[in-house]
Amino acid sequence: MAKQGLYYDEPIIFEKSIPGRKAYSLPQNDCPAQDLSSLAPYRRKEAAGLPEISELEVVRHFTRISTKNFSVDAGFYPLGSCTMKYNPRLNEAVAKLDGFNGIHPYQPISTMQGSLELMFELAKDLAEITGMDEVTLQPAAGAHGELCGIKLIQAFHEKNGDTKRKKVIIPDSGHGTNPATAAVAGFEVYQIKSTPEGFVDLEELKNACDDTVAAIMLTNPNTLGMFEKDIVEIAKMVHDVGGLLYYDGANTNAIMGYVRPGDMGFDVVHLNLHKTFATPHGGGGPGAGPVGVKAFLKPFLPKPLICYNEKTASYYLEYDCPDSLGRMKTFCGNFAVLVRAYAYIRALGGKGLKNASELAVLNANYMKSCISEFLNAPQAGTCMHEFIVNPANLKDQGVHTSDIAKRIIDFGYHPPTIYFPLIVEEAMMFEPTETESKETMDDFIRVLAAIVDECRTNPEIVKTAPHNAPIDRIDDVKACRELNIRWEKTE
Amino acid sequence: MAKQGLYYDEPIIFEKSIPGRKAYSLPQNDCPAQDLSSLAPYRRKEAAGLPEISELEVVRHFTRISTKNFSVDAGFYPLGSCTMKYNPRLNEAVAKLDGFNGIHPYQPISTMQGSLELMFELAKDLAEITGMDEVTLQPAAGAHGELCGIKLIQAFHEKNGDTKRKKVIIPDSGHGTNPATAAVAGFEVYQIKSTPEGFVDLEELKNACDDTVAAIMLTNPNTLGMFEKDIVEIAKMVHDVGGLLYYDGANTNAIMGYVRPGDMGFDVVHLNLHKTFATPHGGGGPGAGPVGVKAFLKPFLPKPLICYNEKTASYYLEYDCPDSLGRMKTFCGNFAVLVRAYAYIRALGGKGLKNASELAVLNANYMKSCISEFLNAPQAGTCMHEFIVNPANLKDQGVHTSDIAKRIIDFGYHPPTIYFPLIVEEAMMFEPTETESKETMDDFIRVLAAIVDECRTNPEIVKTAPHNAPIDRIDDVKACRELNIRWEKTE
Amino acid sequence: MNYLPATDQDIKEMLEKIGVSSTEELFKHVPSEVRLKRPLNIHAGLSEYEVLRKMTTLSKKNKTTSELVSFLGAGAYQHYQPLLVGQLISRSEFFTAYTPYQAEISQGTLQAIYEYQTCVCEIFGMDVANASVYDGSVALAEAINMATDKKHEVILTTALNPEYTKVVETYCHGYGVKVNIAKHKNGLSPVEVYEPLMSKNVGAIVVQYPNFFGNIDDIKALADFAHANGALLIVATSDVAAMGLLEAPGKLGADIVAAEGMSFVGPLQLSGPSLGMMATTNKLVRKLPGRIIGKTIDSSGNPAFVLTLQAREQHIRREKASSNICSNQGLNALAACITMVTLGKQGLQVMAERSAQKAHYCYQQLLTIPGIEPVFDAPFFDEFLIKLPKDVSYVNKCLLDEGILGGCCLDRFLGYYPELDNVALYCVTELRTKSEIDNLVNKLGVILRG
Amino acid sequence: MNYLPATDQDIKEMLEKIGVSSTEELFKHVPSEVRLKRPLNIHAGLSEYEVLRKMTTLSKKNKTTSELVSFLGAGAYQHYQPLLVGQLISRSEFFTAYTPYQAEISQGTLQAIYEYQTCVCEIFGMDVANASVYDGSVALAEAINMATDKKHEVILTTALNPEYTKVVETYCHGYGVKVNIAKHKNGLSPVEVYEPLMSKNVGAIVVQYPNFFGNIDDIKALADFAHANGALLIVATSDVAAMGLLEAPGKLGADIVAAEGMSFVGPLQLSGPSLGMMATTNKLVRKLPGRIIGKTIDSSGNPAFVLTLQAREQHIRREKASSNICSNQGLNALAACITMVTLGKQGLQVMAERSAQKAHYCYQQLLTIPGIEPVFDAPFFDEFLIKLPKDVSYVNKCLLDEGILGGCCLDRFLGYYPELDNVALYCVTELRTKSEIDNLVNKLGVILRG
Ligand SMILES: Cc1ncc(COP(=O)(O)O)c(C=O)c1O
Ligand SMILES: Cc1ncc(COP(=O)(O)O)c(C=O)c1O
Repeated sequence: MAKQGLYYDEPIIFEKSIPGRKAYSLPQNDCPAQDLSSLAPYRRKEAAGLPEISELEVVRHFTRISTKNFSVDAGFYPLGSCTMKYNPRLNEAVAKLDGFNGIHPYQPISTMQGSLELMFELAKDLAEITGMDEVTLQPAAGAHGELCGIKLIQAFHEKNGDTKRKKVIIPDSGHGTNPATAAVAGFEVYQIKSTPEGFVDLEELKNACDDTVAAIMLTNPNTLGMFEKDIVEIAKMVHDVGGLLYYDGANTNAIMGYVRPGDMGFDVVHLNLHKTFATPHGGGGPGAGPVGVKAFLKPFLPKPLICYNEKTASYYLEYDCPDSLGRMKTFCGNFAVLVRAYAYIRALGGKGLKNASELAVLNANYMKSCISEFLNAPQAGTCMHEFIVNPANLKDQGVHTSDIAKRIIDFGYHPPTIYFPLIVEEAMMFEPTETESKETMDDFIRVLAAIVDECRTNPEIVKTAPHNAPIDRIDDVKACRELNIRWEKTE
Repeated sequence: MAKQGLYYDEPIIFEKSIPGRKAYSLPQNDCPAQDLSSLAPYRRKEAAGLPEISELEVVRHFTRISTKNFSVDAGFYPLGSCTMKYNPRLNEAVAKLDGFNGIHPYQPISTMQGSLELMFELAKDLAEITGMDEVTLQPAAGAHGELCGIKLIQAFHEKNGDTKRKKVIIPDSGHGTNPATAAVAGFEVYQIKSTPEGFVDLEELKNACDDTVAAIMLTNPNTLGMFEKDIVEIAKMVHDVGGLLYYDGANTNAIMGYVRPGDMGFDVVHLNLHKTFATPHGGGGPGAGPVGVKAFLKPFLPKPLICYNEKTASYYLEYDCPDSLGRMKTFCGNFAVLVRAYAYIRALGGKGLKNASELAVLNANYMKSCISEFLNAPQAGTCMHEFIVNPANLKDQGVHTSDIAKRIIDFGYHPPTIYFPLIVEEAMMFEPTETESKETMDDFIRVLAAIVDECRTNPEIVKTAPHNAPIDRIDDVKACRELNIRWEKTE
Repeated sequence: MNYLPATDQDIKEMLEKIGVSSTEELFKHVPSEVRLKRPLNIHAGLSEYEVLRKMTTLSKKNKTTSELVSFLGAGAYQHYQPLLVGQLISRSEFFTAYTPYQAEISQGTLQAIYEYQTCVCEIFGMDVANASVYDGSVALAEAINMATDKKHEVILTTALNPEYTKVVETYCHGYGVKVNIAKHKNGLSPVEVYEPLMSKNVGAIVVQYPNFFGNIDDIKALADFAHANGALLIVATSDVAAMGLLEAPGKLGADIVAAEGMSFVGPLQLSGPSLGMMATTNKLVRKLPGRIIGKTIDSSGNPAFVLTLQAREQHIRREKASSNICSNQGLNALAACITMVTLGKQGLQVMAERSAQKAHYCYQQLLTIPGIEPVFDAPFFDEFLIKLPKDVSYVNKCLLDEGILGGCCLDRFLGYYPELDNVALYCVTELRTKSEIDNLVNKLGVILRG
Repeated sequence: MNYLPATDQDIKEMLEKIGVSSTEELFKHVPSEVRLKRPLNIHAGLSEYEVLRKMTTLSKKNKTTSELVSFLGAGAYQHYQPLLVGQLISRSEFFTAYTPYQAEISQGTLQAIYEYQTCVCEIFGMDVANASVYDGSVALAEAINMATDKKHEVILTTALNPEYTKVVETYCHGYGVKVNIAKHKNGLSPVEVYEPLMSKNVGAIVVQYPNFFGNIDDIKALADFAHANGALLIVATSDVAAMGLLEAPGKLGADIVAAEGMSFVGPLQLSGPSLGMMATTNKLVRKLPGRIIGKTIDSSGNPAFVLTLQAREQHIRREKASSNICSNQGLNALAACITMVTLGKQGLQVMAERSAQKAHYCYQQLLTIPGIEPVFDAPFFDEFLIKLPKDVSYVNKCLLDEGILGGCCLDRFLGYYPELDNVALYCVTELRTKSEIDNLVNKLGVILRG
């Protein structure tokens, strides 16, 4: 399926700079010349060393380097926990609509009613999907949503004078952003060990539960792709000691229309619109991490709130929120991401969203059934939208998960997420998503089986992979040791 | 510079079809069901065998196969006679402006004033650039423009009752579309031999000139990239016997702002907007081949004319043209191409257009100077925007122009036009265009010199090239012999 | 802005290498008496932002179907266009490449056009197709040329799109082919209208399917008639979407299909985006004009695509070529290919079915308006004629004030249809909604009463 | 529409393989008491065309700078954005990829972001930069976090964008850092305003450059002051275009730069497209949060790029990470990189110079209007304050009727600037024309007279 062809060794663009070249084109200054002597003391002595390139060369450079990227549009990208589903072209088109572009955040509210209505409606839909009462769209990504959510909980406890609540419980299966977020928000992280099956250990949880608990942060389905079947009990235990439940919504693609975090007992939830709601990942953002809360937390939401005035039948931004946690960022969120998510929800409708989750889970279980025939699947039984395997059965060959991952590349596929969650040794986490076809999965499974065969018959080829990629295996140790994180002229 | 990387063997899309898959999405029928029994006898027995594919797979398929194309954005494309200059992104943006899209050709004139104004202004600018009095934008490409132009000349002679004029003179250096056009228009083609230097042989021309001459079709600079210095005399000779002069404007990129066909004595000219005016070539069109004429030919232009009414200060389409040659196609031309050309002219302005030609000619002469050091340049001296070399100096090695062309591919460049014009043996025609930088040309020259070296040291590698492309050398003989021009299920 | 990379230093070095002292010297062969001695009279160049502003302003002088609800067809149709099409053809690998002369680095375009050819064959039920010509009318002219190398007459009818007729006449003048135009009969072109003009000089008869009035002829009967008289049947189609419902012309005996593929290319732009589709039988393949992509192998035996049968074309055959066409409508063919693939087997049917349903609903509703009369009673697809009690142009003007583009006024063809006075040609595709149709009916009722 | 490829047959086969009889069975672990037993209360799905229509209608309820002439800045600026940027970032190789975890198939993103980091370093004169954070305000919060691992106070001034101040306060609450806010003095933040709040607990002082009022502070003096007190100087910039004219903060002693890169990303969209730029010195590189791209080699020794210094990050360090950030603003960073490269050395200067020129022209013209008064007399870049004799909101409403977006009314910050009553913050970039400025002056004159 994948084979060799023509690529370019494209130099760093600074190396292509030729003094006097230009790609820019700016309107002339048609105003009478002004005396800018007041600026003289502040003027730059030396112009910024940006490269000087012709327009064609700019286009060529980025076009060429782009071809060295793997992407969803190029092929199957079963990167677990990232929900690399198809990014509908409809969404790209609506994000570029004239009427959504060229809007200053401070222009009069009357001139941005369309964008406000969109955000208002989107928040409403997300509240319905998550079973929450209110949603803020401000956070720019999942981790940002987590911080917003944890700070909401913090503001709530503080408002109640409940200042001893310094502890946030996080299972050891949790994503790195969970403990990092709790720490950034000023909490102590209380990590609890998972059961051998990867679930929350109720015993451990019980030990952790006391009146210093501010919250527990959970992903459900968890990062092993399994549904925390004890969730009702967990919620009760935490609530009983006065703690709140935070839902890391990275895995929402498994449950839409089936079960809602709000109904499971969560008080706060963030969503990753760039996962569940099909907005493109952009090579690492921008995403959006809207946060939903139960009604009692509404007063603490970040400013401004997007509100609707029934009387004037118009939308407005509410800044007067005395108990608000403050602000997570300037303005109201990554609007371009919100537009896409809105379009996605409109296209699918309630039923379509449920279908999406249904087939995401079906695809994952299908792949798990097939792959566990030749790789070790530590979690037995039904998974949700993703699952974990590892090469425990290949230990004798000295082949690691990273080797298999790199070898997958040679066949034109993206590797799974590897070495996460940390609690599974040599984890490979596959998330096919619902937009991939059975043939694609079948071919991928065939490839993976063949690689597993290779591990036995020709492990060298696996350990030295990739052989078919734009570059050979990367030396990341050197990258850290001999730090070179910017181009310099002298180089 | 070029090297190997990952490609996909992408099957023909019909082979990926799975019954029941769908990528389409159409509004429901919200009208009461109608009785369509009147249509029953005409209904299709079997649905058209289009493939059934998911939306993601459609996107992936075309994304993947696209990567097997070479393009201007990927690299230097010195394809002579085709003016593969940079296609400015500005032009793409304006072509997609909302206001230019969603306009039915028959909607009221009052609702298409913007598009009409654009066409009117564009025609005016093209008239100025070519030194003609009137321009029609109807023809869809160069050859279509030629046909339009030759039919204008035909209409003129017929109007004059000059029915004996059956002969169109064309130098043997002319592009294939010239004789083909004359023939399609019902003329006899009278081919004249060029001088050894590739110019019009005045002696030959004289012999051809008589009262049966309808026209002469010329390219100037000619297809060898040389300026016909005797053009004034040529014009006089043809005009003296009552013939008209047709200018094949494919090479206009050499002369903008320097010399105009109208001033050289031409009566009719076509332009290739997809060459000189930077509109993209689209993998083979759509282009545009506007035709300019001297005032006396205006009555014969194809319908409709785009006119301006001073009184109402509005544009309109004039259909009432009794002497018109008729129509070259439906409606008014390839509008999307016209918009781009208009933007290009606005961006460059008169001076910029002249600069473009100046540097196109400079680049060509520079490359010619360099390349003629190691390949044979049959035309000595200064060229215009393109030039010809051949491997006459490599005859002993048994290497052909096509071999060198294929070997160029291995280094990430597009080969020149080869085996055209027919009058130069083993011709390689290079047209760098003005938008390429000196470094690019220098690297290309270095590569070409290295290939010429290879022809002596390792001719096999040249004769079996390409080695670095998505496919190896094509078998075009088999393609003709075992004709397979569509996919079939049984295959 | 001018997109020129050359710096002063570059220019200096290049001039040195060439051995001239200025670029001016490079133009020395241009006789001074014809040199342009003044600057071009063209406005000074603008920056990118200024051009964009200027052209945005210009574009806003238009009114588009994003604000107007259109019932116009008559050769240009507003069907659903998948948004992925515009985005995929904007990949510079496609749009900044040229004709795939070098097959080894053009497999993207080549494979896509091979797939396009297959789609065209499939929708028309024909054996083979070419890579496109300029538009539907030129496709028809080229088709007639294919059919008249031995014989020198062709028969059309007035039920053929008048613009196509004009183009055919223009081309046939050069071909030396006599164009006979039969009168339609009640909006159809049955055998009997061709019969009086039939002779052994006739190389082909042409029928539009559905015809210009939206009506559907008996193609099989025409094919039999043509063949019985030693002529070919050329079927012209101006809305390819109809092939989702109507029997494929190839199945009914058509020898050549000439179609306008615009419906599958992109939004209408006053003129274009046109696409001439041509398909024919295996027997006639070597007469087919224009580019054709073939499947073959490379030197390693892998499947690959290439331009084929080039011996028919002008760059080799010159004045003996089957046509003078060189560049075609490549990117539009690609767009149509992607549209057809996106629609797929089901989608094309659904599109056609819903168009027909909605058009018939609209027709029935319009006929309820007092004063509006049917014109023909032939079966139609998604276009139909109605006769109005008032001047169509006047009515359309009133409709425009309501944001509606009324049906095409046949008067625009300047006396070509004297029998069809005050007649409008309405088109209703799958994109029209019930409320848009009801609103039309409503407004039209008011206008006609007023 | 739902983008689902699975056919009934596929589903059947998959269920069989899994060994369950229905997809419902796959959800058996979900306790039934929490299952959603009704359909989601979300409108039924629409077709692509319908969503496009609906959202087009929605978008038309906005008024954009394509019809309005904007003099708004205050943290979001309308500068020239090369059209190639939007087209290049629309290449699906870029936008449908994720964080470049697998370097071997992510060299496109990796190289681009390495180039982005270099551009950021160059414009600010700093040693190193990261791959972006969410926006300028978060960049500032993160910068303060970098500067306060040993000390627990920071000093801002009221000349810092009030939204940034709010975000900083929100973050610092969690960091356990005390935020001291000094009052600006005549629109500037000289050393003397920080001095009273300085102590050995202060990890950093923050200055905006140019500041929220458009004025330019003496960065060098502040750096010296900070360093003399064992603190770092953090420079915040909300309009990166200013770096085409102003001395690079790195050259003046800044330790960390936190900037909003929105000006270089794309058209303003009510909120976004934001881009938090962070740059610092070599000394502080290991404290820098977020992704960082490094250059290295592959196993064949060829140059290659990779995510580096990952040991700082949350997925490895968890609660000890330098920040919780994971996804950043990747595609926006790419866009900014392309913009910076397109502007190049000259273009950035030209942009800044023309902005300053036009802003000063506008300022002078506005001051000719009776009743309008200057507020500060500090040197400014392309934003400035004016005091109006009427309520700014009222005036702006009148201007809106004329198609003009007047300067930002400082009242919107709810009492944050009690001293600046009836004051508007005007911004004039290189995109404004003389006639637009003259028109503003003209209309404002009329409004104020009226
Ligand atoms: C389980 C989980 N939580 C949180 C995040 C953080 O999301 P983001 O990258 O949008 O900040 C991720 C992202 O990969 C995740 O997988
Ligand atoms: C000299 C010359 N004339 C005419 C043409 C025909 O132009 P088009 O392909 O636009 O029909 C070409 C195209 O290559 C050409 O090079």
